[in-house]
Amino acid sequence: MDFLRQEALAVDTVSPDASDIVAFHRAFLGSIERHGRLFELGTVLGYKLRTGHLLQDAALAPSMIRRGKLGALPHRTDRQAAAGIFARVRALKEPGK
Amino acid sequence: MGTSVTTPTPLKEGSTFEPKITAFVCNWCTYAGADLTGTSRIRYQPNVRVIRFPCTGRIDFMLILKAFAHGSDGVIVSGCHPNDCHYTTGNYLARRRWIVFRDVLEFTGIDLRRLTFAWVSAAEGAKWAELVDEVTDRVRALGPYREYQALASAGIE
Amino acid sequence: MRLGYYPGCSLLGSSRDFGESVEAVAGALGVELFEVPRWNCCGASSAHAMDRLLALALPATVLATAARANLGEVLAPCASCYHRLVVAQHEIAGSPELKRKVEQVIDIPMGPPVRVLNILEFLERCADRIASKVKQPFAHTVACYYGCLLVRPSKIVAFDRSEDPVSMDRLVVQVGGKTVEWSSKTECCGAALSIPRTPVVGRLGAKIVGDAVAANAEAIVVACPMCHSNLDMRRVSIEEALGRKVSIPVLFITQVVGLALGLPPRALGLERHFVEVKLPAEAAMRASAAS
Amino acid sequence: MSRIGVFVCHCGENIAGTVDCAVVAEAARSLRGVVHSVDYKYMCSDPGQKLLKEAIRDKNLDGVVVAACSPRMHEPTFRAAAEEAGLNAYQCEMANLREHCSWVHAKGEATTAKAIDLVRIQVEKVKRNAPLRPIRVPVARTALVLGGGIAGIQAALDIANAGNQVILVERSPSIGGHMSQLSETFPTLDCSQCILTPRMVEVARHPQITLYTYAELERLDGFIGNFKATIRKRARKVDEKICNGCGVCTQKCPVKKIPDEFNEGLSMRRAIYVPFPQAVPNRPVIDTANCTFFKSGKCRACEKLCTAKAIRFDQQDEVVTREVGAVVLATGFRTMGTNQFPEYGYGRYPDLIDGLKFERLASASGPTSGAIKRPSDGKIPETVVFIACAGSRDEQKGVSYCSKICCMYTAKHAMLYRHKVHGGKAYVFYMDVRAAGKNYDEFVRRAVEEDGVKYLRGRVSRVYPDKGQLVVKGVDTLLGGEPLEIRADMVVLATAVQAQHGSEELAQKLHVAYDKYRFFAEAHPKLRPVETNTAGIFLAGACQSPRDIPESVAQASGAAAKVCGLFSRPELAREPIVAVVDRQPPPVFSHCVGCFLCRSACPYQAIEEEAIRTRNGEIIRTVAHVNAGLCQGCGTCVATCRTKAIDLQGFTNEQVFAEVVAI
Repeated sequence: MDFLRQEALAVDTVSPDASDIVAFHRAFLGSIERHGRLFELGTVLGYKLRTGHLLQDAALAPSMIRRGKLGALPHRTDRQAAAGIFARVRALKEPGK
Repeated sequence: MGTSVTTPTPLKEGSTFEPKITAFVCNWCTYAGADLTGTSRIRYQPNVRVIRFPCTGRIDFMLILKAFAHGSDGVIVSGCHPNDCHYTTGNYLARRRWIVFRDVLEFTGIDLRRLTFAWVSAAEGAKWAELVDEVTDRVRALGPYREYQALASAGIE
Repeated sequence: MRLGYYPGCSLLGSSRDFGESVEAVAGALGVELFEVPRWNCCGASSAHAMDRLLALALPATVLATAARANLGEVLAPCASCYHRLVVAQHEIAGSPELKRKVEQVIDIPMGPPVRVLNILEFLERCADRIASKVKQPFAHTVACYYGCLLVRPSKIVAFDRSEDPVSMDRLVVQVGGKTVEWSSKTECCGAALSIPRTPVVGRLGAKIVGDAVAANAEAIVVACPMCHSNLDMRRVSIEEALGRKVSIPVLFITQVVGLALGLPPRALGLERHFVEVKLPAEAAMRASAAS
Repeated sequence: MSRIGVFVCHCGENIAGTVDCAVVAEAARSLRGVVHSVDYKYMCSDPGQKLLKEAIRDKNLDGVVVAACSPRMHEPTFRAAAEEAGLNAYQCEMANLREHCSWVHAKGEATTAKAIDLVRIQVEKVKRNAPLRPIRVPVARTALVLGGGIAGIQAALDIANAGNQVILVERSPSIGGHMSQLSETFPTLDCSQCILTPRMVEVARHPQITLYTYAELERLDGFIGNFKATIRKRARKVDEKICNGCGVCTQKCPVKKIPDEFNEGLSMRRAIYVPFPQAVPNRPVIDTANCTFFKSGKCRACEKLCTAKAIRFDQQDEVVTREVGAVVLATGFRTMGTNQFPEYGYGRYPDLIDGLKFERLASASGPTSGAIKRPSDGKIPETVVFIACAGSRDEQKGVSYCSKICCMYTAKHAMLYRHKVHGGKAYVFYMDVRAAGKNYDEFVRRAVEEDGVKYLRGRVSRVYPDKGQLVVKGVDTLLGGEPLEIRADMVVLATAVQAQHGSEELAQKLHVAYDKYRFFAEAHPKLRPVETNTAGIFLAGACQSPRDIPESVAQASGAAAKVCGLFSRPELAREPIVAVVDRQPPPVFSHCVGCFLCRSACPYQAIEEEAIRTRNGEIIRTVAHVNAGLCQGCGTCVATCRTKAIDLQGFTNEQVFAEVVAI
């Protein structure tokens, strides 16, 4: 399953039906690459911008904030380390670039 | 017994060392298991020479020393699994003898890494191949067993 | 007892309640938790779905950092983190070639293997301490919900019975509770599809919540932040799928243990839940059990 | 000086493909004592054997080495050929160039070098071989058949009808086995009991069959033709000879709530019971674990009511020993329990049953008189899901092999259900349909095409109860791979066929090899399928691997033919591979010092004391003596002997040391 999913991405044959799922994963990984840890608010915003589902879960955010479950700022950790991993994985995959 | 023909461990100048392994096996389990390895065409290294006995209980430990003295770099003793002996208890006696003999061998300075005791049943063709390969690789890494051969030819045997 | 600790991103964010209850319970049990220094995200399902190497490298960094910090054992309360760490360790241990590649990517040596504990293993290990410290037995009947990631794949995680796990049930019983027999113990909650496929998560959650209610459970007990948010935060979608309101609360196992240890609900993050945690009084339960 | 001949076989390309046979023959020629050495394409062929015989005569050979396949394959062939040419059979040895060399190594110098070594080892051995004569032993013309299912019944009848005596031992109170539990049989749908019971009665009536039911083999000593079987007849607590089988006791016993084994727990039986109405022998047995009298010392209702006065509360187990010449193992199989499947509820759901329970439900003699009613509430199920391969072909959770009978009986079950419940829906989840056999595939097609059974190719991930039904979650991999859920009233698992309980212990008692799933191992998978590695012990039926009825019957007849062949000879030649204690002329007499360590090593009590006396009868020394009738030739005594006074013929110290030195 994983292999098929990853191959589909590699040869760019992902079903358009799954585009928002891929968009979510991209937003998620983008957040880790930038911050080292998941920045939930940022991920959701990224996802909305990628898919255009701007109003999805709009009602949820305030109640999450009220319960202290949605931080406004990313956590601080070693950002370079994560970014380095992403860069090296990319380099291994596309040795020419 | 000195009249027999023996080939020394082949170790020509510049060639890599190939160990000589002697395997003492019982007729009912391991010999049949090794036959199955053949029937199943499972490849293993050609360094092993098999000597067939009715039962591991028959295997006199003097034979093992004799094998080392006459150029074997490693020895395998293998028979039926506990409880599966064709002769009910032969392998138990072999095991008991082995436990005692092992200490004696260690005391006399025999390198125990060169001696392997294993259970291989008639249905374990693949296991036989694994065993031979494992022992061959190990003994190859240890190099020729010159120490004991030298002692033996000096008449200590 | 001294233990490495990898909280993971969720426990600092959307599942703060889990993080708070883990730390509160550990404190009450006298267990010192040492955070893995400068830990990063494990990559979760997203890395797993997109890129194999990345999905191994991210948790491998955590393992390597823990090994370097001399943490022989690390508690990963989040089921997803636990799963990613254990799988990464298993795969890397099985292939020297993969190990070399991962080390090249993460730029630090893997170091000696680190034993990763999930929250249930951790609590099982503290069973004696818990038993001696129970102040208010948790006298409620609950449905233990394990989800997908804690017990599968059984060969790799080698923890509990993959199809019918019992470790959480044992813990609940130990602190004075009762558990129901039900059929959704290891069904999937939808996990990472919470955002891109909310209705799917609603349908899956509806089955789980519906089953728990049908089995007469007073609460659902979970050990995974994703399971919790999908059953708690997504309750609106679940109710849409079910076509009716359901008020059954969803508790973390650490909250259950914490309550039994007499910790205040606030310290366990209970007020952060979307579905209000209202459990019937003990007396009521006894009466119903007797009838 | 020895005159040895060496014969190197090419075995077509089997040996010659990787070993340079000409080089081997050439190298052998230069060995001391070898006077003749040739290579030939097929040594086992007629011309090959002729080559061997002529050389023995022409060159006056006193020993031969045939370098060919395993001695386990062709040693008898070449020994016989040598004998025909006037050489003692035991002056022929084989070097195993095929199984131990050409088949397992790559072509090359090292392989040929190994082949030469193997030949040299055997040359050194055969130089020291002594001529031996086979030991002649009488054959006890009685066969012991273990297991009274269809395979054991068939074997017993065939052997007895050929004029031999048979002892049939069955562990349960009646013969009949699994076949007696079946409703109807594939592919003909004839009633199982209707075809089985005449055979059962024939066994009971046969003058040459002694039937021991409720009995087990305790031990087996001896060897082919001369086994001694010790059988424990468990106490029925009923005198079989006096009891007339009226059955009053089984109706009046006050203990009523014991799950009935024959009906797979679908009904209850009493503490004194006959397993089923057609049981053979039709005599009750008291289940002492549940009987009130045995638990509390009170009751004795059966004793009071028995008109024949046949109840014997004080009856004890009886142990009998019998001389038998051959053994047929027909101990059958069991099926994996539904409690082995966590994903299907660990056997907790009463309406999730295994195939045998379904057989009892469908059987006219069963607890529902053949009506398909589900166990929980007796309701007639409107939807039944059958799950094939439950545990079979699943190394992860069950066994790796195919259980072979399930495809057919699942089709039969679905068909019977559709015949009995007209509006009912039957679904079968399967991996593959394996219906190889005469009229088998046609049978499955009939289930699909005529009886409307829905076959879904896919696995079931979970079964769980919901509102009085069972929800089956599976997938149909042929129609788009969509997950699907079926709400069923009953689910039937075709659970894996496994080796009978106690198979391992029995195999160890008999020294029969068994595989990792505890099925008994045949001597050769293709050419000796009914023999075991132990001479005189044969296999029939599902104790060897999963089998259906026709195959079990065929194999039983095959085993019976082997036994009859063995019994057709008045005596049997035994290998003279036995130990002997050395004897010397006076004043040495023997190197044996009489320590008798060998006696403690011997598994067969074959070591006896022998007194060496002067002419006037005074004992000079007591030394060991080997009883050749008891000795099996393991040689453990030889390795134990401190003075090397005891030696094993065929594997003497001189021979084996020469072999080692030759390496």
